[in-house]
Amino acid sequence: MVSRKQALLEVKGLKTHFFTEDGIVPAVDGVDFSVAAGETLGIVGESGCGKSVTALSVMRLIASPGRVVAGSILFEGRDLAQSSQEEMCDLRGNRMAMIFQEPMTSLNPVYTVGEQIREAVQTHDRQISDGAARVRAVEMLRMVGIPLPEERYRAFPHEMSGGMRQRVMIAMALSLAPALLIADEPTTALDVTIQAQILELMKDLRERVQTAVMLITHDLGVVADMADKVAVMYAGEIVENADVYSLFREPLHPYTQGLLASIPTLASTRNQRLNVIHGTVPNLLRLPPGCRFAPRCPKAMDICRQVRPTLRDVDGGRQVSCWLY
Amino acid sequence: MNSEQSTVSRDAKAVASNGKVLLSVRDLKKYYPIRGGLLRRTVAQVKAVDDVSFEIKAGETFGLVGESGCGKTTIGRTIIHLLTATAGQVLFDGQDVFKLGGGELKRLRRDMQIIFQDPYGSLDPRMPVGEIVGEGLRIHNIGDPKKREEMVRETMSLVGLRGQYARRYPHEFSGGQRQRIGIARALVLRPKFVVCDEPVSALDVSIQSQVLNLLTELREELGLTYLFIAHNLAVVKYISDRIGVMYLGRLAETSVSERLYEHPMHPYTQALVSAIPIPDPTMRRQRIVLKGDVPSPVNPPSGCRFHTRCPQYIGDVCKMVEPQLVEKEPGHFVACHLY
Amino acid sequence: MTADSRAVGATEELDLPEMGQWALVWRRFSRHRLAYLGLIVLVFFVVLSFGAPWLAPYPYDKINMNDNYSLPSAKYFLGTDELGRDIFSRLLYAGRISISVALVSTLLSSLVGIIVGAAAAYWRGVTDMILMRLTDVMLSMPTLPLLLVFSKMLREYPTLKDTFGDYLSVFVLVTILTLFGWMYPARLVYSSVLSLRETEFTEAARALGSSGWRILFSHLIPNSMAPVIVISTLGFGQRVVLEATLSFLGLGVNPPVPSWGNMLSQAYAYMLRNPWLAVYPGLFIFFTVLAINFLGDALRDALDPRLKV
Amino acid sequence: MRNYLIRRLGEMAVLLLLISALVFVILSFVPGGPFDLLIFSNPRITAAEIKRLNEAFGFDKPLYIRYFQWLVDVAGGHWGTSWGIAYGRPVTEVILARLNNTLILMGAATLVSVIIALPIGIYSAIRQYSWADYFVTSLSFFGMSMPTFWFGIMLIVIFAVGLGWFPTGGVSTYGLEGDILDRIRHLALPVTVLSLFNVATWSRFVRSSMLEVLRQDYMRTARAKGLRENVVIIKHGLRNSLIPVMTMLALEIPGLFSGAIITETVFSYPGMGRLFWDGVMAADWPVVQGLVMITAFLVIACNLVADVAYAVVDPRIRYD
Repeated sequence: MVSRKQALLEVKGLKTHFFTEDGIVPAVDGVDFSVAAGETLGIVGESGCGKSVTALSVMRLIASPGRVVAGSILFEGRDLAQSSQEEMCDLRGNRMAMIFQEPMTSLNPVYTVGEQIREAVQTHDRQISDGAARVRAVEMLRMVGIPLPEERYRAFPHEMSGGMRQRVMIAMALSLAPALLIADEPTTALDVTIQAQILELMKDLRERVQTAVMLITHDLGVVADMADKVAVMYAGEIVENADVYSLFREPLHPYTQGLLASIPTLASTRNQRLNVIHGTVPNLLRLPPGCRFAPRCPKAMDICRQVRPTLRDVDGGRQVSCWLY
Repeated sequence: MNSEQSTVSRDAKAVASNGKVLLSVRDLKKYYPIRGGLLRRTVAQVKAVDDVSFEIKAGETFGLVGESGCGKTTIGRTIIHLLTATAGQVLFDGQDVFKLGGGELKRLRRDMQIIFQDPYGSLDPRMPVGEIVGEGLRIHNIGDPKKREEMVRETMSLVGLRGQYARRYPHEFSGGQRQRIGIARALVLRPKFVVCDEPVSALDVSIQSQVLNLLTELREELGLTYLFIAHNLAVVKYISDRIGVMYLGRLAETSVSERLYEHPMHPYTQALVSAIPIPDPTMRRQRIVLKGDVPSPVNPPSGCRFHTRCPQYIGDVCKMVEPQLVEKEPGHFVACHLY
Repeated sequence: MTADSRAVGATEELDLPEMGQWALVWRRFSRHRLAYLGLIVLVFFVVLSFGAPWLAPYPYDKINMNDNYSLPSAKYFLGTDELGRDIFSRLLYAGRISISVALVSTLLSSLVGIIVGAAAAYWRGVTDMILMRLTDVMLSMPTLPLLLVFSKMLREYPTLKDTFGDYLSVFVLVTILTLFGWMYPARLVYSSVLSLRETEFTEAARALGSSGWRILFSHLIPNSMAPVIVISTLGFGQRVVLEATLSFLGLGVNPPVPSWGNMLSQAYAYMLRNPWLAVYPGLFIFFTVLAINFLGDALRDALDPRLKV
Repeated sequence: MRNYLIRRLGEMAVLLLLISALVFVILSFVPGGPFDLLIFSNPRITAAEIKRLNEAFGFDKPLYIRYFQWLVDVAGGHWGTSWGIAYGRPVTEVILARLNNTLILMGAATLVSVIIALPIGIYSAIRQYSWADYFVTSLSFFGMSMPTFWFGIMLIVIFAVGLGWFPTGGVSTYGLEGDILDRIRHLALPVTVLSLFNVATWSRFVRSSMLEVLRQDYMRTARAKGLRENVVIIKHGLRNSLIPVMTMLALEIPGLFSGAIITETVFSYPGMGRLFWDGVMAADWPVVQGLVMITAFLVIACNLVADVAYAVVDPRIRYD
């Protein structure tokens, strides 16, 4: 299933920093990963680890005071880090699309959902007539499973539930069959049964539209369910990169291990102590000198506190950033 | 009318050391009026909680799960009388909570406490942490200032916070630490019963497990009884002895927690259990995906409230008759016409 | 003891040095350089005005017809007016009145506003309806015309005339500025208390058995203060201008009591003869208000709860 | 919506009634009466004669009866007679003669203010923290802190007295009444004065409203669709940011009337504001009462229009 395909997106040494009054926040600090066509990459990590900033950096949607300061973002052969905003506009919504965490606030309240989808279509296909774009929008609404799409075309976002709005976002993102879909915590704000609906929908559409997905989430369950490959992020860096089966079978990085062990699952025994990761995530303004996880790591050695490890290849085509390997 | 007293299951007995019922909720209803029109009359009612009954035994943890808007939070707040119930009864230690006068209610508050979800909104940003934790002591005039300070420090260390941080303000603490402050505030009066209202939902995974462990330890150490409310089934299952599943203001199913996951009976519980993403890629399976959204609690569907989305709809009986919660296995109650 | 194990994740050192709420606000505030400057200018004007009896070279009402309309000189720092009174001295004394009128009426309106807003939000029901409808009505009235009419009425009232003498106009002005100024803080406190009532920390206090009054005074009102402070600061500036405006229109502070506004009113009459008479008081008002506005703007940022650190 | 309108119109009527009663009572407390001018011009008139006149016209009746009489008169279109500045003429006639001038002045000032404030507010929001933003921000602080009447005086001193470019006041030059250019020359300074404060406050408001919108998630969605930045700002940003601006403009209407009183007084401009001031100074209560009622009516009506317009622009608002 996970074969060595030509990379659709290849990110190398990406650094996105925020220049705040208190200092430079290295939200993303040297990140490497790649996504092949049709493949799903899951990026997991806790809040503030830089996973959303990574996604926005790929879309080049980082706003001041943030800036991509280093690295390359190769997408379909061109480096997005060097592209002009004009070129980015042609790609966004067309070859690469994005959906967001908050379906309640991500749609413009003053336009109908149909108009918003039609706008996406017409932005990139200027030849298309109003009528044809409208038909396309209705078709997309039907495809994402919205009942009575012709009627719902004229609905305003506030007239829809969270799950329905997230469907609209997906319809909008997929309306031009992008090669890459970036989904930033697409189900976090939704209820469990609605989350199940959206995840099933995404799986189904992924096959039908043949799109690669970059799925950003904090939920390891969602990753296990959806992803082919996984990148685990911690404090602005990727600590482990692996295919989903190896990662869950045998996590290498102590952070990944800790994370997996600390989730209560339906299989875990009641009231048995959960594994915990000591301490809290470091402040990005005052990062420890060596490995960023060293202060919380049960296996930390002297070198970990002094020298920052880099992501290196280990057996089985996996990568890990840890002195243990 | 379902009488749970008669059917204390073996499992529940095992956990509830003396088997004494601490809290008994009977036919609880909480409706919110919707006003409208020229004269602001009540035109409709949100039936947030509609006829819910259950019992919690001393030392036991009862979990309530359900999706947003199912009324689980409203139940928690109505039980400790933060909200006034529309109808029904709550007996705590034999006292009818809703019939208590001001002074008696205030005394009762020393026994019943609540822990909130939002580690940011639940602490007064303009109060030092020590004062937040010690507020209960001041309200109930316990001890002199010196004694109170001592008790505050003791409680702070109980939840794993350094006493010397008492003069700091909430904004200086991380989410997990703030949640500990909230727990300390609830425990400073040494209550018997604590409503945990989504206490870990806003926390990151690694912090969530710290807080869950803490809650478990405190329960053992202080002999607490919890009503644990959450939307994450895995978390609820982890901490609870018995679980109630709510849908649109009503209990769909209650059972001993292991049994509920091994053998969910209500189609909604089945869907809910199957919808939880499992952190194991080899376990990818066919989910039961429910149709549509949760209907509005303003005009809940007739008959069984779940019939509009039920994958096992069996006909008019579901649409017409409201199923009652009945014991189908020892300690396992379900409200469904299938059984 | 299990305390060690449960301490996991909680006892690590806090990142920042200990800092109270006000220290934090001050830190954010002091980042605004203009506000800093504004604060200095304001303090300067206040000290100058309230030190008038010691700092002013002449009494404000000392007439010297021989020296009228003199230009700035060593003898008269900013020159003299049509009656030969020293402009600089008059400006200091006038500032004392202008600033006091604005300050006192601002404090009074804020106090009334806090009481009305908190009472309406706390009791809800009929109290809420009556108080907030009244606030709405007051807000939708055209202010200046009513101020003028009220001022006219009060200053003709014989008993008040006897009580306040020359200072009747000052009293009237403070009264009407309070009467028409409490609605803004009232609305703020009202909406703020209403939303604070729903917060989890208020519920926690109720769950602990706290009485309504206790919650009102220990949680609700203290947490509503930030926006009130901002709006009162800006309102203070507006009242300095309003005092001047009403005095200019002849229905504010009246001579012989000097105020920046009535100095301008008199200067207007002699504008063609000596325009400088109108320049100085205007500049004093302008810089005072500018300083206050910068201050208010910085406070708005510094007290904004959405901002951290 | 219909229910809402009915309720609002009902409230409006009650509010106007309240204001009228309030003003009537206040004015009745102020010494001065309809025949003061008569006494002044004819010293030989006796107190007994005044008393007889008062009785004849019903001025000696209790307050509430006079108020009801006034209400009945108003309902019949008769707003009383001026007893001060325009002795003996009907109030409606006196006010109507001035209404036009004020509406022209206020209309021109509002138009100028909106045309200037909107673009600079939007621009400084988009270029937040640029030098242009700092410049606009500083300017608006100056404008906000400037006492209007003093600014007017300074303009007269410099541009009318000093340079002689504009007239010192009035509405037109004698003999050139129909001349449009002359009219504009007379309007220039008062409009500048009225606009300065408005531009200062409104542009700040537009700026912060736009900044709020720029932070919204849907703006990011629009960018993620591949829309060009100017389309994002104009199509998705502007419409949302103008919703609060509209409300603000409606709430500013009372401020405009206040501004008119000051500006018209400084520039001796024969409008309602100047009339109001003259009326108060001359204790001409029928005229003052009439003016307050007209102002209150316009203010309340504008609020209502704004609320309705709000529902039209923002699909989320539904009145029922």
